[in-house]
Amino acid sequence: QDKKAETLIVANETGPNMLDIHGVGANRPSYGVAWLAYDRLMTYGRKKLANGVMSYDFAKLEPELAESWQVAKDGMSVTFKLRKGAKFHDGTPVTAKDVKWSYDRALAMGGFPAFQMKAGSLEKPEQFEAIDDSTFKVTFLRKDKMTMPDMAVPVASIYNSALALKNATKEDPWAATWLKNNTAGGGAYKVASYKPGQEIVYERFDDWKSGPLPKIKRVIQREVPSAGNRRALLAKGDIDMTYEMPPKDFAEMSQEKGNVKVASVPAENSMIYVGMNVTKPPFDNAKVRQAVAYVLPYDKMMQNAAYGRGMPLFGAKKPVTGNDWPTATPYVTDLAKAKALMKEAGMEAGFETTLSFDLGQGTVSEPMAILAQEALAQLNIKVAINKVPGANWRAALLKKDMPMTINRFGGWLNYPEYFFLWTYHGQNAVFNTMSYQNPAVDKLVDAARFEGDKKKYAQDVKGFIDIAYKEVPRIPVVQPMVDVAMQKNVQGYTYWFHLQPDYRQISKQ
Amino acid sequence: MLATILKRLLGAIPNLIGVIVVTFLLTRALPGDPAAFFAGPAGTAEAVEEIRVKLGLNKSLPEQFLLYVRDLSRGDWGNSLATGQSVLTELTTRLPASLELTLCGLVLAVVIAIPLGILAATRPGSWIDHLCRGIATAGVSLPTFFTGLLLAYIFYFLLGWAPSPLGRLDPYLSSPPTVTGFYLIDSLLVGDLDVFVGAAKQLILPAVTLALFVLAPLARMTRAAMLGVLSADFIRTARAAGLAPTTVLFTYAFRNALLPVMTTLGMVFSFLLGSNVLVEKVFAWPGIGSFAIEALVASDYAPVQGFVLTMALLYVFLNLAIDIAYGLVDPRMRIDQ
Amino acid sequence: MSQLIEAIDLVKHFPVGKKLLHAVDGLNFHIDSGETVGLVGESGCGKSTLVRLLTRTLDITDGHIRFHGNGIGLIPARAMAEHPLRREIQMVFQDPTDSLNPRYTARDTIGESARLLTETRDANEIRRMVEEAADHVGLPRELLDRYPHQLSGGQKARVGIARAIVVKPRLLILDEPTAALDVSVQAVILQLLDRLKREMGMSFLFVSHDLNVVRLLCDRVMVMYLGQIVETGKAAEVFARPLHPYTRAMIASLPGGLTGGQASDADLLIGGDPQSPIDPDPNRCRLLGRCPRGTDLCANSAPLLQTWADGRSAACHFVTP
Amino acid sequence: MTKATPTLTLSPWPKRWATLRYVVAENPLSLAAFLLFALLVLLALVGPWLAPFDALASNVGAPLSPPSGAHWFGTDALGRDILSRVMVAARLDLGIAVAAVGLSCVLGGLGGACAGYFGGWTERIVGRISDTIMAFPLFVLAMGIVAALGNTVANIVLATAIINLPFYIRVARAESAVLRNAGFVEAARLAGNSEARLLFHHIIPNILPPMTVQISLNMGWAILNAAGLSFIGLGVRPPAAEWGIMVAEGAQYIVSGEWWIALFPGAVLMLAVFCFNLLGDSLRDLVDPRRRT
Amino acid sequence: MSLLAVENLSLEFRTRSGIVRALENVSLELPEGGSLGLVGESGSGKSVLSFAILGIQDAAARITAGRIRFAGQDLLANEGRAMKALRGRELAMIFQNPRVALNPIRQVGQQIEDVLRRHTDLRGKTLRARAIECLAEVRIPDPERRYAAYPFELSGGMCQRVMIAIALACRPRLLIADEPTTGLDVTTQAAIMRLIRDLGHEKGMATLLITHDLGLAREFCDKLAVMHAGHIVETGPTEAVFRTPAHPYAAQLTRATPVGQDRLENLAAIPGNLPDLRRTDLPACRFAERCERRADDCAIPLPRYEVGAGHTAFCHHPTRLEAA
Ligand SMILES: Nc1ncnc2c1ncn2[C@@H]1O[C@H](COP(=O)(O)OP(=O)(O)OP(=O)(O)O)[C@@H](O)[C@H]1O
Ligand SMILES: Nc1ncnc2c1ncn2[C@@H]1O[C@H](COP(=O)(O)OP(=O)(O)OP(=O)(O)O)[C@@H](O)[C@H]1O
Ligand SMILES: [Mg+2]
Ligand SMILES: [Mg+2]
Repeated sequence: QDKKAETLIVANETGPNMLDIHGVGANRPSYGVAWLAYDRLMTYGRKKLANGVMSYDFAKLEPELAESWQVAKDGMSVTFKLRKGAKFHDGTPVTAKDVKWSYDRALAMGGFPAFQMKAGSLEKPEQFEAIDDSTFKVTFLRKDKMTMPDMAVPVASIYNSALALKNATKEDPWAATWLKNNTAGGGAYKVASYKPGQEIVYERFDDWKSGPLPKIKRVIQREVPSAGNRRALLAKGDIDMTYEMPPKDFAEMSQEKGNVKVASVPAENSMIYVGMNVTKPPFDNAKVRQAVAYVLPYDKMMQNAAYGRGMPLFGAKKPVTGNDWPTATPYVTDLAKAKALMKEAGMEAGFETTLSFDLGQGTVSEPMAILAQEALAQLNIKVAINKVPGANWRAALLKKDMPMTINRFGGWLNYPEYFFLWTYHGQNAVFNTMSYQNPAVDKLVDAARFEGDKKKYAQDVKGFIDIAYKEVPRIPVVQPMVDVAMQKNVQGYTYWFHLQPDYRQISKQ
Repeated sequence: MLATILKRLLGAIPNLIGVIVVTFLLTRALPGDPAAFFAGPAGTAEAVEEIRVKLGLNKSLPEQFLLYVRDLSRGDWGNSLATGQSVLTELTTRLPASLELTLCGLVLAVVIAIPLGILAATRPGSWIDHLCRGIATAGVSLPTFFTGLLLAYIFYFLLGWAPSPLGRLDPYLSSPPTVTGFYLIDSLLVGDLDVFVGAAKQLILPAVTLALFVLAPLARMTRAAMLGVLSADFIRTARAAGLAPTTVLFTYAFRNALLPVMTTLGMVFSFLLGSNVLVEKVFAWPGIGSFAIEALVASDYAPVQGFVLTMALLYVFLNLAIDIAYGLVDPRMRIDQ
Repeated sequence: MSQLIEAIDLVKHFPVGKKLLHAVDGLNFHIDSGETVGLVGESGCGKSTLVRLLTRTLDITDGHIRFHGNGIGLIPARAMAEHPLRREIQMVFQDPTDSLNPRYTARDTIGESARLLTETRDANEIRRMVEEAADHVGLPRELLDRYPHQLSGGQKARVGIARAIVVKPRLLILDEPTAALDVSVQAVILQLLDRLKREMGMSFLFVSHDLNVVRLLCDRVMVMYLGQIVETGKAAEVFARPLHPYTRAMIASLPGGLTGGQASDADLLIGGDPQSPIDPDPNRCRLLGRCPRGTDLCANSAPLLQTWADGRSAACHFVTP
Repeated sequence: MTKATPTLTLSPWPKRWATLRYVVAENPLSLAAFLLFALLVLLALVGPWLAPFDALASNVGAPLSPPSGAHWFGTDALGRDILSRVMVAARLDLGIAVAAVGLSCVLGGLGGACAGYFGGWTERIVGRISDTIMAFPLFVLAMGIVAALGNTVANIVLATAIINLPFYIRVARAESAVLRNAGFVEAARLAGNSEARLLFHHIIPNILPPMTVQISLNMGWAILNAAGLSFIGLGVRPPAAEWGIMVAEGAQYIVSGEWWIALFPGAVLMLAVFCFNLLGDSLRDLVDPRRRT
Repeated sequence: MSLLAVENLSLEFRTRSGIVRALENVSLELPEGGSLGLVGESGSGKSVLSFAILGIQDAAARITAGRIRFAGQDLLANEGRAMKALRGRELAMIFQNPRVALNPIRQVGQQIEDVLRRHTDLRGKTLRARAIECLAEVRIPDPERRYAAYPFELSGGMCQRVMIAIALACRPRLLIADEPTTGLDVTTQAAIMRLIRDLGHEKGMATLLITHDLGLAREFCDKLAVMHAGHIVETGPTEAVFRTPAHPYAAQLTRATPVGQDRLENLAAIPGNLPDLRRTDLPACRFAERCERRADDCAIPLPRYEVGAGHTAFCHHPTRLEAA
């Protein structure tokens, strides 16, 4: 009985594909491994949301491995004091050398970790300095409000450099191969067993010093791809927790009077949208895009695709303020307006196009696509629907040749300019699925990034949002929910921006 | 004997080469781009191009093929993109799960289908005959994934008879030390009955799902073969010699009917191996089938190639085994003749 | 009489693994125009193989076949279908059911032969030919539009014969044409063949197990044993006074003998099984081991086929005319 | 005396009607199968006109409504009438099955017949092709083809045809290897038939009956195959109605209690496959003379 | 007393397409140690009759009337239990086409042992020794080696000998041979027939020889029974039936056989085919429709016509009448 109370069984659609978040091709669930098996210098605070769900607090940084830190007077560096007695799982004490090695590694591995570091202006190894065993200093390149928060994200995990180096080779100085299947961390949980594609088992690290000792001693996280089965498992009490279910299931489970409860939080900085590639005529014509924005059946999409699980991003009554994000567009379903716009664009006769979406997101995107297809037919736009298998989605996006897409995007760092940098900026990143380019937007986004003044900042934000919503290369539809379903006796769930579960706060009654 | 086996294996090489070439071409035609995958969510076009060069994907197809074959011959089956793991280790750790499931399904099917077929053949045209045919055909008429989901829903969710479809073992039990990789066998080897029972329980639903699907061909073949044999002249001889009906039915008729049934068995087995990909997906079974599906949908070359190659090798060995078994039963087919 | 077809040192070997099966091993014989020759011999002695060589559906290993003086032995079997001589050699098969395409009506079957082997393309002309042939073999015209399974054994046999004779071949080969027929119809078919032989002036090569039938139908017989001819001669003479031990054993084995009554001399019977036709020893009599008279001589030299003045020949060391 | 009929005589139609009647009378299941088959064909022909609703039109007012007088089979998540979708899908499903099976039957039959009849290198090449295909896990091969070429209906047909190929090759090869030695082939050769003519006029028409059996069995399999592809997301594109995809989509609603979404298409799919399988069995009885008394 | 007596046996097959009256009112007698030839064209019911005697007829067959007595016992009594006990021990049968009549995947020695094990108490070494003895009895050279042979390794004649060995293993009193030599060479055929005859004489075994080769029957049997369409139309001592056939069918059958004829023209053919035994309007004489001597009275039940001592025919218009 005790054993059951201290064991948490979680079933998910997919599990981590490796244990190293710096690894090439690490998937989302592997962020969860980094979060649990490794510590960071700092972590975010926690707060209770209006609906009673705990959430991380973006505004507050709290100590984790670092006991304290001091930002220099000029604001151009920070010095961390490491926690005394903090140990890695193998018993080696954590030193500033490990921290430096870890940060260097994040940069050196290239790809995603390096990119994430750069988002916080952490770009050069020279910035990181181990002063002594317990003192670590980071020099800033520029004043960037994202620098400090960026050191609390999973990528900035601290590795046991001695252990890792023992398993490094000449060709592989960062022990990338070994760390794929092994951890060298000091986080609250040790990885007890890892079978890729099957399960990962965590065991509590009883010597953990960076926070209150977790209640749950053992976590078994299995992969159960079938959502239906997961719901059944939860309903039967065979698992304690699951996420990534179709919104319909969450909607129903939250209504049911059973042993299951659902915790929901609107995903920060995130939206599901219909994008139109502005390089593909006739979507190069803003009128056509607006027509599409006026014809989409928003309410139906909300009801029949998202099952009400999310915040509508359409039909705003008030103008954009620039203070909150994501914010709704003024568009509503208005066929007459749409037709008029099409006429103005000279496209009354309609055209043919293809609407693509990621099969992995099919539960929501497919009904949306079908509803969109039906609605667009009213404008004589014949839409063919193209499902792209999950793993090909990235490649498909990269090619930038899909005329119309349904997609979702969320940014870790909860700033609108961060979102826009990815999605509207002329640097044309992958997630600028519309290939949208507008120097005015670029200027405003760049300005907002390093803007210190609150008011000016809000003006910049309002500026680029207004342009984006008027030109409407992407039509925001809904800000999705992050839902987790669990047994009623599971307490302490916290929402994190990386969306992975944090078992450290969880307990069973 | 050994020489003939060797010869048979050599004879399979052109097929394997064919399989390798076709798989190679097929995987290269997959729409995904591993370079884009590696580049991660933030990869820029330049970064992707860089990775492409690093992976050798910018080389011409024939060059890539030669490299692939060279690696293969060195025992390097490549790494999976999605899991980052070596394909060979993945396959070897997952293969026992698939084989255990498939064999259980097959044994189950055989245990049901063959008596059913014999029964039907001894009373052709009777209601038993029709019933057997009806049941068997119904089984093969449902898509396996649907049968699986339905069984899980009924027997697990509604009735609570079956254990949770959570993979090979209840989460509270720990897997036995790996010897064969078959939980049923490994648990017995260490004398852990709890694990044995647990593993057996987990096997029931997926095995039944698989068995249902191949009941029909087996029962049908058994019936037809038995009917054919029972009307053969030598059965009349046996009956005229006054042999006991059971002797006639089993020693004489069934052993002869076994020959076509064995051929079907081989086909069914390879069929099962192929179609359990769906069942594995439904029951969260950590086998090579579910692995292959993920990989294929993810355009993950190496695992797909590795999987297909494994299956082809299995197929070759399976056929060899059947030929040898055939020789054991039928002196006319002795392999060294 | 002139020689219609002639075989010279005709050889056919089948590869069996690394060895050779000597199915037909150096045959020399001829069939004259208008002559009916019977070919008898044990099962597996190469009768059907010889027939297939003569009909040119099987490539020969060695030797020659002359048809009216034209060498036809070298025409590849696959090319024979288009050869002008194709129509000259026709054949009636053993099993009337097996030899009819189940999806062809009798008319189709007979007509196909007529159409492909003659220059005629005129449907009416072919129709006439088919009906004429049917009349010849006594097949009622109303049966022409039936499928094989709608015909009785005797009727099927008639269709098979009609197909062969519709092109008026000069040599008709019959491979056990009555073996699959019931006694009750066998007689009719035999009489039909006898009549055709007289009316149409064809040469017959008649292969049979049944010595009684050969005796009644044939002018001359050839006896084969393990790929070789061991005895030939006028039918009446051979049956009256067989020379070769094998022929004698065969005749002695006939139930009721040739003339009815009790079997003849039991001493002449031979037992055992024939030797293997695979790579036989060329210097050894092939009957050795079964022959009541076998001696050392037979083990060391194979007897040659000797011919005597009265047209009889035999291959045995101990036979004198 | 000898009753040596070749194992595969196909008697012409008049007689076959009688046998058909006999087979049907002997086996009540066969009768059901024949009736069902007729119904399916009818559905495929006129289904779209008979359907009470537009199969593609969403009705968000009534999503997930259980079977009722208006919607006999209920509606799906977008309020589309499942009965209509099931009816309309018949054409696509049967179309896929017929096209796939037809393609593999023609190619496999021809290849197999040549292999069996000519033997030699033809047989070796065809045999190799067939063995190589067989060495693949077939469903995965189909997946691979569709994944590589794109999930259009044409590619699904192609993939299904390819994985069915070995079965036809096998049947055709075995049958024509037997027929090659049949008396009537030899007789036809003497009647002046060239090799090609022999193949097309004498061999192939006579291997059709056993092929028919295979066709019928494979039709069911083809439908299942398409369904399996749908399950992993490689099936026909939405919003087209197809049984397999409807089952696959409906599967996620089973646990939450909306059983009708998967059940009805599943039941129809099963009936169709069931029907083809039974039909195959009956045809086998019809074709196999041993079963004829 | 006769060893085997079939009395007024009628048998029919129930098929979907109607009832096949395969045997009607068939009576036969075979004395101890005697030999009876059963002749008739294909489909006349010879095999069905022999199967009925052994009780191995098809499941669709029903015996509707008559009795089969063997050594005084009624074989059909108690649902044929008596027959089951005797089958293979007292009654044995060999078949046409010996190659396919033996289990292809069992060593021939074992097949003999199966029978011996079933009917005797022999086990182990003695069983094997006896099996080898059986092979030797049928003059198979080198029986120890042949014990382990499979049928496909033996020639047709050898297979037939093995069949005979199986049949004779338990020293039956009656051997039924259903066309034992069809498909064999004349020389082999003669050897097999002599073997059967000699063993029959040696062991005092009665033989029922089924054949459509009248020559064979004439040479090997003391008595002859001629069957046509499920009827026995004539029985009698062999020579009597051959010399003075009374039933027109028997007469035509003897004349259709080339044995002993010297001119083709003398061969007679029997017109028409066997009637369809499913017909409900079969005339009493099933030969009537093919018979040139047919008259109106052929439709009424047949008289038994005693041609001579033990020579009987069933016909309204026997040929003998006119000759007399
Ligand atoms: N295609 C072949 N390949 C190999 N061996 C063959 C082939 N055809 C015939 N033989 C062998 O050649 C020999 C002669 O066969 P053939 O059919 O000519 O005999 P047959 O005298 O016609 O016999 P039967 O009287 O049984 O018809 C046999 O041993 C047979 O096995
Ligand atoms: N199982 C059966 N069902 C229906 N009819 C049958 C069955 N077995 C035999 N018959 C019929 O019984 C009749 C006698 O058959 P049987 O086999 O005894 O003939 P036969 O004299 O032995 O002929 P053959 O010389 O060809 O062996 C035939 O008309 C046959 O069609
Ligand atoms: Mg022959
Ligand atoms: Mg018979």
